[in-house]
Amino acid sequence: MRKKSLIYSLLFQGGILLLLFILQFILPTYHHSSVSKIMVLASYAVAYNFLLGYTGLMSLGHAMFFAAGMYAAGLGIYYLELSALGALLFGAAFTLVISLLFGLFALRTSGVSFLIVTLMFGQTFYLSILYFNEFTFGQDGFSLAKHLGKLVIFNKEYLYSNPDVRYNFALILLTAYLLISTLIMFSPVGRILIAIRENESRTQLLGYNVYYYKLFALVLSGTFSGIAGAMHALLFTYVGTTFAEIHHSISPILWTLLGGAGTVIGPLFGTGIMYYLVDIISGITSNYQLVVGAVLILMIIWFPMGIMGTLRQKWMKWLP
Amino acid sequence: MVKKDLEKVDQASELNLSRRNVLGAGALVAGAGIIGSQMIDPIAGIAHAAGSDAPIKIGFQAHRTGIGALYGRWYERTTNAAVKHINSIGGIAGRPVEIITEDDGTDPKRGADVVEKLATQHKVDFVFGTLFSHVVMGSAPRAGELKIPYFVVSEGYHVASGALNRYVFQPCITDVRAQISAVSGWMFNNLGKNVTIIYPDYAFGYNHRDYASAAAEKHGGKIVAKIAIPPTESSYTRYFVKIPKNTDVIYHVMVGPGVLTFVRELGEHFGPNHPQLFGFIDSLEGVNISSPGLDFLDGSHFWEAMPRYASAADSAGSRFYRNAVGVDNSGASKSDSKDVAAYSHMFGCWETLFAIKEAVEQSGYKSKKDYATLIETMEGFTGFNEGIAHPQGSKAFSGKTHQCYGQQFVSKVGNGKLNVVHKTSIADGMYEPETDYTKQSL
Amino acid sequence: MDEMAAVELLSTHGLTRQYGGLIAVNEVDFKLYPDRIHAIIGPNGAGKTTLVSLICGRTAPSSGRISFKGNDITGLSSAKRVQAGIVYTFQVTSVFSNLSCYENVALSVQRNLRAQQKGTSLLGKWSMVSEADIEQAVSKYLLEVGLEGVEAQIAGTLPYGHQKLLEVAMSLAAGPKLLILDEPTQGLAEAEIENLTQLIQEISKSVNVLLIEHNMEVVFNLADHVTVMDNGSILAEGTPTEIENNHAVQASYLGN
Amino acid sequence: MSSWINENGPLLFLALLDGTVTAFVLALIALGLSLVFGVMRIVNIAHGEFFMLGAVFSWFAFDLTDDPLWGFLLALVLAPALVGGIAVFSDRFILRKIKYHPESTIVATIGLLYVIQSLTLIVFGPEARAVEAPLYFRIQFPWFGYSGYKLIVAGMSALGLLGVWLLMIRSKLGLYMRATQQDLEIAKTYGVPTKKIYAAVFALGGGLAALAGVLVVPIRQADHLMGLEPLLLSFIVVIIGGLGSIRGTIVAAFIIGISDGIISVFYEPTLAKMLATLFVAMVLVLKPSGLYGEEVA
Repeated sequence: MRKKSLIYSLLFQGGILLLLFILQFILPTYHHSSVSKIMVLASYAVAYNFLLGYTGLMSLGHAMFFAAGMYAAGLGIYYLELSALGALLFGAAFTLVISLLFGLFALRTSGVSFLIVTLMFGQTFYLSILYFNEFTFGQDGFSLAKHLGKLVIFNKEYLYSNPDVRYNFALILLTAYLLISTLIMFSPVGRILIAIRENESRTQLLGYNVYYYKLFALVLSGTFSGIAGAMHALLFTYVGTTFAEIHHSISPILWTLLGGAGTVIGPLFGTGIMYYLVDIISGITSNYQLVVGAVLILMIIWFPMGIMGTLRQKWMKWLP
Repeated sequence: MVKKDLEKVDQASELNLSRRNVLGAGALVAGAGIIGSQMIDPIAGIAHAAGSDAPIKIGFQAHRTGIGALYGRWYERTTNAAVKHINSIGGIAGRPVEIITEDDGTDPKRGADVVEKLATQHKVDFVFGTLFSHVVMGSAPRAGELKIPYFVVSEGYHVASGALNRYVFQPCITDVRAQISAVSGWMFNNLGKNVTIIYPDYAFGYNHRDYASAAAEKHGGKIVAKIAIPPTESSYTRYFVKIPKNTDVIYHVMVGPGVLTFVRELGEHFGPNHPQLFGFIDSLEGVNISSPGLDFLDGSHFWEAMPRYASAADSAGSRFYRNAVGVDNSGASKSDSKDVAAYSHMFGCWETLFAIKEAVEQSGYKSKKDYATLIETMEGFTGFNEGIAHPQGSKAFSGKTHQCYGQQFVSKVGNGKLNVVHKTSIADGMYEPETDYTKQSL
Repeated sequence: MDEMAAVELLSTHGLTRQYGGLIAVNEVDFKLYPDRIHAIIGPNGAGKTTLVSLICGRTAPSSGRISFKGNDITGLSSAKRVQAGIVYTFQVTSVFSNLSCYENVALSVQRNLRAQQKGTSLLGKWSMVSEADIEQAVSKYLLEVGLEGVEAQIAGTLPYGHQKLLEVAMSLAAGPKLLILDEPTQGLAEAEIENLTQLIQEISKSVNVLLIEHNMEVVFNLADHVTVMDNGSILAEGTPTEIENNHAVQASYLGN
Repeated sequence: MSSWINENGPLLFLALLDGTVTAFVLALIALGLSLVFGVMRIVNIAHGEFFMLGAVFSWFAFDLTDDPLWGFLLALVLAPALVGGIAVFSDRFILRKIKYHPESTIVATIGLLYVIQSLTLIVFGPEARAVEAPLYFRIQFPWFGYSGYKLIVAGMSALGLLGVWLLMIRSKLGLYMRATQQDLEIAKTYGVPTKKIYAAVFALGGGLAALAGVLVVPIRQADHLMGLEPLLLSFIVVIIGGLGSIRGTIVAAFIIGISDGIISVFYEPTLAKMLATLFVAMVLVLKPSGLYGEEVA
């Protein structure tokens, strides 16, 4: 039964990823680059969903992880002259440490307290970037364009900001994230995480040490968010505090819920729809925030399960 | 012959300037072109019309929302006024100008997207108009990658510092480093030697801290205290106790909504016998000098890039500009006296559009493939002359730093007005270029 | 005493739990011997449920010690105690009502299977259990409690009686040494009680059962040994017959 | 030592004075948040926007009457009422619909925050607008001067707090609120109209924030982004005080208000804010119940 749904969902995701792959040859320039950005942000949302959707922990401080990865990679390139890959790994390692430390403390709380603790840690991180501005370039942030090396494929040089490089790197990241979360969800661990979401104390009384599984989920989610951030720094060559602000912690909540929390592919849809919604609205009215807010409210009232969540309930029972 | 038709266009476009009519005007010009060059082959004629006489599209990256919204609104008004005038005098190189505006929410990440959108979706010829420095920092790399000329109106030092790339220009608003160097000399020599500087705790503030200190050495002054205030702060009283007793002048550059509070609390703190005050008008852009609680500013001095209050000294160009952007003699909107302009910054939009016009016309720019020549042409500029195109005054321009240097004003607050007491020379602000963009490849 | 301790499966020593002023369990020395069904009875608020909560680690004792198979487990987390073999089934069923019955049992199965694997598998702690084994075990336990074929059903949609059985299946799947059944028959119909009683009989052949029960009929049918609690302490102990004839018990509890 | 006093005495005195004023206002705002959490068990992210609305309304009142005193009095009555109305509305049509589920509520109130903020931007505009103080005088101390109105603000906030306290212990509403806070189910069975109580509490919470906004606006000015900072601060206060505990909230407001005053006088303000936030996070981690409150987890 599980095997069947695993195959179905891999096929389903494979189809969507294939579609994304093909799209790059037909999309006009602007949408080509928008979709690359969406895929990076969606990876962030997938990572976030891992915590919110599958473990049932809502964090208001995830921008901290995204920014941690982004700054580690960016500053690594700027000061230590790391290679792109090196920066990526450095970003990953740094966020791993951060999220581990963070988890050890934050997971002592749960529910609303957890939410506020994450918010506070996030703010602290944001403020510390401002405070150490001599080192981090403060609010202005900095551009990597001049410091980032070139990517060599078949001894041909490309910029990381080259549209095709960007698109396909983003696609690879997204694919990896979707694959990993799907596999985890179908593994015994995934089963336990879902159990924690459904009923924590009962899971404990089945003999599972819930704390460690929550820590695992948080560290994975945090580190993946960090890698997404590092990737963002590489492909879009700008590092700034805007990615550490609370708004950037709220965005993935919005994307995940809209797409469907607890569905592997949902966050991708959520991110895409929100991105284009904002893009189109801001062309029409100067108040896209109004729309974002309205969407949030209406969604939580009428659509608490999000798009894929509803689909799963109705038709695609096998959806992870 | 052509010229005559162009005049017709002027009248046509002066009457009404909705986008459609601009295009109409464009077609008219096209027609003019065909007649003028006695084209016989109609196909070629059409091709010709579509080619060189289609409107020049300029993408405007506006802060309609977010912390920049106040400035953004006036930048937008100024831009529209400038375009209206440019089109009324025959557009750029005979082509009408079309502005395409996108809101960036004063957010760097959105900023990069907006540049992308303008360049690749709206297919604009140039992008211009960004103010807030972190948005510039976020957007400029994208412009460089897309290889589209990007004209900012930000007064930040990041252009001249070499932090950006060859596609980024700041042709018509003096950068903050030059502003400070120019006016702080006057401050040290006329208001006092011992200066306490109060600045916001981020990049913009650090420029003031650093270059004011540098100027202090040059003019035998002394910075007796540097007080940084976090941008989120909403009450300032507790910082004032840190101001040393021996302070002659308080140099303040607070920005954002807290400014009025700042000034009022400064007044409450010191009362009648306070040190001299020297501020940057950034604090009070869009704020009425006679707002409740500001009476304390009476007799204090401000830097202005362009005098907010009209005076007899104003040049013809300056008067024309003031009228064109719909600002009355006290610096407020003609239609709403409560709506005060960001007068020391918005001129940058007006002048930048004219700088683009000059660059396009001199380089013979036709389409995106001419970017290189356009950029080299602008890098060849050495300055702009005072006039309708440059109402703020004449400017020197450095092709190396992509940055212009203009005159600055020091104004004194008196009977609820700002009155100019000193006008710096362009040379006062100049400094050795620290970068050379012309060495970068295109 | 000492040679007693050797054969005790579970014993508590001066076990006490206070809630503010109220003493729910007071200095209880409770002993449970293997290979028999042990029942705890007593009026509401006698401290039965608190006592078992203390035993399975859901609540921490104010004082006193608990030992299981001769080892002190007072400090162990509830999870660790489950791993040690003390498994508790809830009074009010608390299955994962949004998950399928399969998932419910599988959750319990997989831990147990992995625990067994740990020794053998090279990966040790990180070894994975094959889904095939899990599926096999799940259907085994569902069959055992008489719920075959409900795998795909969402647990919450089962009738109450079946949820109780599912609960039992989950507990069995956890590989208990001592199975604590808290009011298993509560809210069940006569027929269901019958059925459940037999099930418990079956289970008790391989697993030690500690039963908390109101329904005297059930208790006297099943239990080999009965402990009567009142106001947080043990009032009497003995075989069902002894208890029936115990005056103190009659006075305080059995009434009439 | 005495030299230290001579040097830093004035600083300390000012820090205390300023901190006290901040504390009173903060207590008023945070109390709203605390009541809402205590009774309804939800966190209202849009709380800061209620504060902002109070300030904005009082600018309109000032603009309408064109007289500081009348404008102030008008705002004092109208702003809390209007904001209360908005609160009731959002309780009825948003919060009740999502059954006050904690996480959902947070998302919904984030949405509310965005909506209120951008509507304000449309109607009120982006600039910060000053409002004249109803009565204004300056107190001269040996070392420096201080705004008399700030002291009035402190006083009026104190009255507000007293009012809420009386409401809680004297009025029937207060009784109902406490009952609901104790145990919703029991309250229901004793015939407490909990739906009405919820609406009332949400309105009261918003009203208090708005009141604070009205009082503060002559000190600082009204702008559509002014909501975030008080929100974070009152979070801090409510947490330190213990979620849901009124006494704790007020005590914490003073601890935070005054310590913030002192820290940012003697240390770098950004650093101070940074450490303060971290400190709060750790308090919640190590003592989830805060000073007085009960566990939230």
